[in-house]
Amino acid sequence: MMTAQWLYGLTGCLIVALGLRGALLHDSLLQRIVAINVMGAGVFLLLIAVAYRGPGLAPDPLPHALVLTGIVVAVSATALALALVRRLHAERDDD
Amino acid sequence: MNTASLLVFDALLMLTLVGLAWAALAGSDERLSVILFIAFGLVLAVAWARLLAPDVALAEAAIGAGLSGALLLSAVGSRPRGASRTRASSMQNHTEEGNTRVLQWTITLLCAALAGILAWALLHALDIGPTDMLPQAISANLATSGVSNPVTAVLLNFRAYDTLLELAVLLAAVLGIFALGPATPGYQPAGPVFDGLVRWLVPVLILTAGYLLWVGAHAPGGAFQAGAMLAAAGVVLRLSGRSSIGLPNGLTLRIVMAAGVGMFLLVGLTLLVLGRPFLGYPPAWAGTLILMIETAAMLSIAATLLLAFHGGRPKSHALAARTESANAATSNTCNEEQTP
Amino acid sequence: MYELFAFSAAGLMFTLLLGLLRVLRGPGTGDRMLATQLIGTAGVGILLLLSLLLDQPALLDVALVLALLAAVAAAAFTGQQREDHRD
Amino acid sequence: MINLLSAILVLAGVFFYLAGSIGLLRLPDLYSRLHALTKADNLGLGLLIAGLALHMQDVFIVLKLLLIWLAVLAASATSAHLIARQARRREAGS
Repeated sequence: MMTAQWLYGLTGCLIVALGLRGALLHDSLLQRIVAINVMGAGVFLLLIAVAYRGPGLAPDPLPHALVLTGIVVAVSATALALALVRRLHAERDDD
Repeated sequence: MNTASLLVFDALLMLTLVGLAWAALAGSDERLSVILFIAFGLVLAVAWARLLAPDVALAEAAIGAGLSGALLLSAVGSRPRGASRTRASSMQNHTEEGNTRVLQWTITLLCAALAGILAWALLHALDIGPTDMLPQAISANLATSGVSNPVTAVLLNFRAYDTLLELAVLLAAVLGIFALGPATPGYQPAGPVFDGLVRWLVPVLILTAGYLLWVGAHAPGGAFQAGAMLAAAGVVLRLSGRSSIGLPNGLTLRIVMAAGVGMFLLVGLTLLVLGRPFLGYPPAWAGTLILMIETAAMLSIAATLLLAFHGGRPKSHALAARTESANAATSNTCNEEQTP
Repeated sequence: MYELFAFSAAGLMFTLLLGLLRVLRGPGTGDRMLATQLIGTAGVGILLLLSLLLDQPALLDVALVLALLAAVAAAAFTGQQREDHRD
Repeated sequence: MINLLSAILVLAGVFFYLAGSIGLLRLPDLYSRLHALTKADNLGLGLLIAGLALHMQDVFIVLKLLLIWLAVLAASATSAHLIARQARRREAGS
């Protein structure tokens, strides 16, 4: 019943912490971007776990819609961040 | 239906997720991080499926595992090799190293504390129990929404504002990328085997996009997933070294990019003029209007994601041709000057 | 039958975990790619089993999308960016 | 009867998956891993799909299953070729 909700939610919490730690500690900008994406995935897991109502029951569609929006926004933010990193490296190479 | 027999599966899935998240961020090898992140996306799609979120699983499979991976991989590939930044930072003296270690432990502890707080909040939220007011409101009004998939109803009717703003965010991101410079160099022409892959994969991707757009009204699917599939088709074409990847040029491209936001605003403002609330569709028309908005949104999502993969402003063909001929002209004059 | 499918799904999840070990060990990009491909194929199998287990026909579409995008990822692994620099 | 057949097919599929992943871990070099894996996972998924198709009533769904299998087959054949070629090129280069 509630066990799956609980366990997946806890996994989400753990992944958020791992992602945040990586985003703060990595030297490489690219790995920081990966870390932020991992952190976002943890938040999504938390939301989807809360929406889960158990087997055979319809889950809450609202968090699903939020996460769907989140995935698309995350990919566009990632693309922008990668373009910024590329520009940054180009500027550094010029020096 | 009992879930006890799925418990082993659940445990393995969670172990894999946490292990992947940890491994993707553990080392300093960028390429390995990105590969592990792609695998993480694949496993996440399975997790969404397990938690009865097929809409999210579709988007994750297309975007999380596919497009983000291609984006990040192209960024790894274009980095100059042997960047010495990490080595320079590790060659600092001992006191700084000690400081770094203290900092690392502090951050690790703070992140662990954050996980604890989140877990406590989750426990609290689950203790209160699900307040089914919103889900009930959604299912009660589903009949008037024009679609029967509740997630699509939320995205394009009940919370259409969110989706409008999301499309605006996408547009803003791509404009930001344009502002940062021209597109990255393309790819080398692919060999015959890769070409064979392109020949069947691209049409199947486009067909699947159409299928997902159509099915989104009553089953998992919709504009985002369909747009991502279309973008994936373009990504494959670009990876195979083709110069024309189905993107239009100039004004047409701009229209396609803005189509999602534009169609949303057009529908919203027309309704406003007709005396209805902004984006408050009349139930009889809702299905048609949603399909119109979704089609436009799919096209601009595909164009936006594909342009993001370019990593910059695409050269318009006319401009590229002009620069090339100018270059040729200058090199000719140089040669002429050198020969005598 | 339900138990058997659940057991099979767990078995495929275990396969996926083994593939993950190969991704970590490498040593080359080729090995990692190969292992990622195994992870993808295992993911497709798990989705098909879950579709029956959880009575969610839509998961077949997810499996199809995953299979197609795994091909895109394979292409991204091997695509060789041109060397010519823009500036 | 159908249940038994389907159970055998599904279990055989899972067996091939496991064999493939163990081969991936234990075999000594890239080419032998490549060889073992492409056979194992394609066959594994094929048997699994055959086992599951026996439970499906709808012809459309069976066709979709077949399409999934074909997609995985084609993708894995292509990427196996690409991996081998890239590895060969690396060896030649180094």
